[in-house]
Amino acid sequence: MSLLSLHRLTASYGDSQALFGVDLEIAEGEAVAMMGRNGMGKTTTVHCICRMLPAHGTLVFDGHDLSRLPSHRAARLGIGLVPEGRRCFRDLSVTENLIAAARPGHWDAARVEALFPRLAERRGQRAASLSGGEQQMLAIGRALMTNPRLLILDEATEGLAPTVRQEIWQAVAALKAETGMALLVIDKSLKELRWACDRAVILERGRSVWSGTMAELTPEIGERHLGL
Amino acid sequence: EVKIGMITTLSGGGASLGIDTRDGFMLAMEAAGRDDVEVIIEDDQRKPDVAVQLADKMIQSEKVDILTGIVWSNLAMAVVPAATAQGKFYLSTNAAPAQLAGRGCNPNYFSVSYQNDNLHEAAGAYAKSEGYTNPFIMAPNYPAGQDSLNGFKRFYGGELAGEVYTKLGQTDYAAEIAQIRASGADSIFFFLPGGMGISFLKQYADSGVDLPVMGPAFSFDQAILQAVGEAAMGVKNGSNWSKDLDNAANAAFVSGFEETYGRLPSLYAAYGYDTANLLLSALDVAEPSDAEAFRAALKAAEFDSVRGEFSFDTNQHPIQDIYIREVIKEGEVYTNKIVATAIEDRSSAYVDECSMN
Amino acid sequence: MSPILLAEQVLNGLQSGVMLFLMAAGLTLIFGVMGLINLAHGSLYMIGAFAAAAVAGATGSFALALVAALAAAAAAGALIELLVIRRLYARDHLDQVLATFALILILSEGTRWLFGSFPLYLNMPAGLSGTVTLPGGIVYPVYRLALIAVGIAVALGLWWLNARTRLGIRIRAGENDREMIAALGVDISKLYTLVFAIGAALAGLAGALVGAIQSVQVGMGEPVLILAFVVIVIGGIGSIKGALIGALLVGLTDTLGGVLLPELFKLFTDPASAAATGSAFASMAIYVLMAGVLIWRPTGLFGART
Amino acid sequence: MADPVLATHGLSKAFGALQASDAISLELRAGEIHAVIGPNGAGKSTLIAQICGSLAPDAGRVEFLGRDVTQESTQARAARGLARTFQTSALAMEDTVLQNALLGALGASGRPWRFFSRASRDAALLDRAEAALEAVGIADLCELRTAELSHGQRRQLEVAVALTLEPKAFVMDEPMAGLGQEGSKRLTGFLDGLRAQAPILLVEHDMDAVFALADRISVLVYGKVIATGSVAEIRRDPLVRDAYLGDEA
Amino acid sequence: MSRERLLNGALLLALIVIPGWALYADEPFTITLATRAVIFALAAVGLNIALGLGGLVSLGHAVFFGIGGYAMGILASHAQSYTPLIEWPFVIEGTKSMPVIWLVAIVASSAAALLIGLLSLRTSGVYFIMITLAFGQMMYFFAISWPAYGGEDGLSIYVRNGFPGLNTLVPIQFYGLCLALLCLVLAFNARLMRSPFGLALDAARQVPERVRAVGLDPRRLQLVALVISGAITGLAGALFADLNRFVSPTMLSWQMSGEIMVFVIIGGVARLFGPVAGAGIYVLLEHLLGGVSEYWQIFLGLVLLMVVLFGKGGVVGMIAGRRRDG
Ligand SMILES: Nc1ncnc2c1ncn2[C@@H]1O[C@H](COP(=O)(O)OP(=O)(O)OP(=O)(O)O)[C@@H](O)[C@H]1O
Ligand SMILES: Nc1ncnc2c1ncn2[C@@H]1O[C@H](COP(=O)(O)OP(=O)(O)OP(=O)(O)O)[C@@H](O)[C@H]1O
Ligand SMILES: [Mg+2]
Ligand SMILES: [Mg+2]
Repeated sequence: MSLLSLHRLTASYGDSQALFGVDLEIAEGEAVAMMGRNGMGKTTTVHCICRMLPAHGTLVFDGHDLSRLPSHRAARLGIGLVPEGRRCFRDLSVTENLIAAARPGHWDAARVEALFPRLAERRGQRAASLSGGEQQMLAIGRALMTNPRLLILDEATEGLAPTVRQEIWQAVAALKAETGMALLVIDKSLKELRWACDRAVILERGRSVWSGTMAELTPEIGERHLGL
Repeated sequence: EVKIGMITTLSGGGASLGIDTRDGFMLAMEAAGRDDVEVIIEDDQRKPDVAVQLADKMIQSEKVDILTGIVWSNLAMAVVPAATAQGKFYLSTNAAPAQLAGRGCNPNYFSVSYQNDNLHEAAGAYAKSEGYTNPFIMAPNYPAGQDSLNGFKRFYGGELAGEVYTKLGQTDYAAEIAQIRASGADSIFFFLPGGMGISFLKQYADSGVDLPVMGPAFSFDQAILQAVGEAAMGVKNGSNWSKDLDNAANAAFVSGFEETYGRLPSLYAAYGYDTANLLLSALDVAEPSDAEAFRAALKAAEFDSVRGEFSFDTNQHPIQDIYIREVIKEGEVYTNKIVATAIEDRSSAYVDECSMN
Repeated sequence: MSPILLAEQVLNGLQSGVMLFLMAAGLTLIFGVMGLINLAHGSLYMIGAFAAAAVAGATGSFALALVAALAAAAAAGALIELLVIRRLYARDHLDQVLATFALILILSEGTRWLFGSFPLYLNMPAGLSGTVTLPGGIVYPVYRLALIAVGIAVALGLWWLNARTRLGIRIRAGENDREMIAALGVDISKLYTLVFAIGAALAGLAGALVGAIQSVQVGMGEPVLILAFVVIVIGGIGSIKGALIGALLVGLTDTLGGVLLPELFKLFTDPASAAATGSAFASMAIYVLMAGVLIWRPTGLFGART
Repeated sequence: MADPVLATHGLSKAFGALQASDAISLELRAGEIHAVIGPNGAGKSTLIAQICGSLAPDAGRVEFLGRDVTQESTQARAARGLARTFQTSALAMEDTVLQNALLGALGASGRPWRFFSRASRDAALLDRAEAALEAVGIADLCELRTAELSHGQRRQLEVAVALTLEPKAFVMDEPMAGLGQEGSKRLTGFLDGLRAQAPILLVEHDMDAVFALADRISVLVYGKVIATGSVAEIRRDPLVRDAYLGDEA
Repeated sequence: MSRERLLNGALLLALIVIPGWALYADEPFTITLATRAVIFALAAVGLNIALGLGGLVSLGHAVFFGIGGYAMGILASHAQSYTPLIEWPFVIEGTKSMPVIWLVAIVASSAAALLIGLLSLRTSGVYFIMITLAFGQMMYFFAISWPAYGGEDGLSIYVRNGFPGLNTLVPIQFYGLCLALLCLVLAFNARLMRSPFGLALDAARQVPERVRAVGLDPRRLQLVALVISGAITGLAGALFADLNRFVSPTMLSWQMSGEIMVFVIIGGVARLFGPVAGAGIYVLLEHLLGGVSEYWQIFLGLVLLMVVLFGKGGVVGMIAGRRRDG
């Protein structure tokens, strides 16, 4: 049974419709990449899953119908979000950012700091004054503090140095292997997605137009839907 | 048919004064039972511009003949000059600032209550007669406060232990009480209307300083005393009215007010009541449309004042006795009784400046 | 002026500062931490005082009166949050200003409708009345010393809540990004209701405690409101320490300004006009202080720099 | 050799104990793209802030067009022709895309004190704004409110606003961030042509773009420039590989 | 034609028709009420330039309103008593001529706005709200205790000032004068909103760092906006004092600042006719509810609350929908 399943999902910002029918299945422990050009609805889909934007259609997580739950209830079911643009709590220190999200489980501040030693160095610093990359690490750490079963990474490596990016992908892979956490990943680097994910869906103008395993994602498909 | 417009404060922090004014006024009106007199009552919210607007409305669209009811001097200053300039009569139930008694006096303006300085003057006269030689005097820093201290000094005339202006609306008087303690004063005179007086008296009572206290009646009036409680006991205050004044009109007023409204009347109620009766007495003689005759009828003051003897001076402010009252407790209720007459037949300090002599 | 009197006035200034902090404490929480401009804070203060006066009048017990003040203000706060404030977090400050301005009208006139227009009686408990003599010979009311103690306790409690508890951290996180903290599984709405009720209860407590030495009447909350805003802004929004220090500064400036400025002017003019001019400047003093602090430090003494 | 368009001499800035810039001296010459790379938190954005005037250095100088501008305000430097893009988009979200571009054109015109004429009818402003939007490929979005744009589209607008200034030098903080593969490719091509118009100081983590574009690369680590050189030299440098590039080299 | 334009037209028409009807039906007080609304609208249009366009939430606009009022009070009272305003270094006489008074009001309030702006614009957000409040309170307490011009009692002018060719004591003529000024200012405001200056100011409100990065100084833009705003509110103050033939420190109080702000918010922030709608509705409510009950302010509060909770963007926003620029 899949952990998350979306079927014919539609959503609008006020009068303008952004999603016209997105289908997506993620099984327990699976890593799925969501791809598409700029403005095709990837982030919108994520917002629907996290209940930050009302949606129509089927939206089921672990047997619970999400579409009636407020955002915090969806998160408590085990959906962790690393949002686009980081959105760290500016006026809180690094440690406080982590504490704010903490829920019981095997992730705690010490483990996050072990994963990102840079954060340990900046423990007391206000999030707003962190460098871009440091904020990104903090956003990932913060999502882990909720001990999610599904971790959503929306452009989580944006603005990270190549070395750090590699570290993060390794950490993500390790997480998956170790804890059986499922992943929904949005990222622009196809190379890294191939490495980290099992399957992919492609969105185009608010619709899911292709899905399959990473092996099935041929250059032709990439060219047609992603403009590669 | 005569229309009277009453503009007074019925909402917000100062509402209790306006409500008493209105209730006293209406008590007399209803007792008279005249159906040819209509009273229109509006709430000025204690804002001068609203008062002006209401006066305009009453004059322009209700076509009233007479205005009355304003509690506060600054509102009176906003309304009275313009209203009298348009030929309307104004009868003051309370506020009577110096300008309107002196250079700004007007044939169509009558103060039925007093001139603002009177009650302070009474306290000054009392301080002198008691032989105080070193009073500490205090008032908020605004025109009425400055008039108050000047009024006190006018009749006291001696040395002062200290003279302090507080901030308008101040609520904490620890600093002033410390100054009083250190000043070596033998008595205290203060004018702090409304909540300011309540705060001061509560804090003073708890400060360990124990000097005789004097003030104008405003801070020891019926409505306020209950909120001050024990802390006000024994305070001497200057007033031109008291509920124990011994005359028939007053007895009828006090019992009638208590019966109708279920509480004891205040100064403001008494002024309202007298104003209504003065008006009614004049209406018996002349119509407001005949301004000359009506003015003369008002000026004759042929009515039974709750204050006993009552007449108008040339500036159309009262000539009356002013007393000293002491705060006492009657059963569960705090109230006042007259203990002395401070000044007999007092007019006002500004009468000579008025050109209506 | 003798040194002992000066010392006493400094003490008075500090004391009035702590009292100001007590009045501002609830607002610090709501405004400083939740970022909500709540003009109706003064009304909650008034509700506390009226509830206390009513219960003290009925039962004669000051302790019960305090409980009533806390309960009534907290309940009013929770109700206001649920019905009105809740819809305003996402809006800008202006909508909050208008809505809470409307609440002032409703609450003030509602209170007047319930309790009438006359000031109420509320006095301190007999056990706390009277004075003690402090070292140095300063005679000081016991009740005011008790107020200082309560003020300091509230300051410590708030600081602890804000900086040391997860509740405090989450509230501040919500102030930065409500949507995000909810997406991390925190029921921020419930937290905000709770915080608002706590802030309201603190306002009610202050109303009852301060009401015992001031006048309990409709409209008593508005001057307090402005002073409380002054205090918080001088200290820097969101900083409990700042609010306390701001309160002390304001208390000292206000008290010493009122005492010293007339003395100063006595050097130049006669006592009567010196008293008037001095006090005129004194009434502007705290605003001059606030403007000065903000010009020097645009986000207050301890506010977050950007 | 001609004078550099933009140069820093010994720029230093500390945040408490942290030395975010440590005596940085860099040059941007006419016609070149000079990339600055380095690990996260190395001090790249801090360097840009000092170059553009939003942060005052503790020591050192910034020279622009041969003039010492260290003491000048941000807006004065911009008025001299220094254009920047922000790492986190700084756009007027309530306004339309076109209005954002018009703002840039207005800034470049240096005449904001006009109270009666209509901004959107000013042909000179309009031409500039539309040309810039066209250049980055979002001309068709010009009536949308900026808040309605996707993240990537905002990044494109960010570059367009800088273009409207027709500056003497560009300073760009991660312009590729948030762009998809296709978008990056397109922007890369565009920047390639832009260097003829004005040189670019480019901070970027997208190594494909950096390697494709840069004439020279400086590597910043812990606030210090540890290496400057051509693409090939930098790719070979073991220090840089270790500190930053990893397997990307 | 957009709904907002229709609404604006309807409002303008109401401002002409209602007093016209009142004149016909001989209801002079309705004209006075309308004059009050128009003057408040003018003050709020002034504030709206700072607040709506510039994002400068000033809780001190009563300063400008009051300065305008006192400009009229002081000049007219000196003219009334035939005493010169100052005698040294040169003699300045009072005046009862409206155009001169307006000019003085505008100059004085812009000067005050410049000074307050220079000091206050170092801060932003809530701190700006509070520092403007502080300046307001300073002026207020100064006026209360400054005896020369009446202190708290204020200054009474017995007869309204004059305007060449008009009898300002006739309510409809004075109304016409005020309305003409309001229309003039609205026309100016409409141009301003779309002008290059308006564009830059709007951006300075949203992203000052961007404005700096394109070479403009956001603080200077905001300062100019504040000065324009203060000048208009000052003009309204002079008219208001003339309407009441009276000026007092309440014109300088923070409640007055709050009221002007309330006009803007209920009408619709940054909407051209928002302040007009807001002031009109407020004056009307005050007038109608005042007779309902002694506790009428409860109802006023409820109405205001409904407007904020259910009408995003004020009354104009409710009727005309979201703002469209360009
Ligand atoms: N707040 C909003 N209001 C209105 N429209 C929006 C809003 N946010 C996004 N859109 C529109 O919805 C569409 C999908 O946007 P979304 O942010 O989901 O794209 P995306 O696939 O995440 O793109 P990117 O890679 O650029 O982040 C876009 O065309 C955008 O214009
Ligand atoms: N205001 C500040 N106070 C304290 N530390 C700061 C401040 N601003 C930046 N820093 C620190 O200075 C260092 C350099 O930051 P900077 O933003 O310049 O990094 P960067 O090179 O741009 O990194 P990235 O590539 O991640 O954006 C970081 O460690 C950051 O935490
Ligand atoms: Mg996206
Ligand atoms: Mg950076």
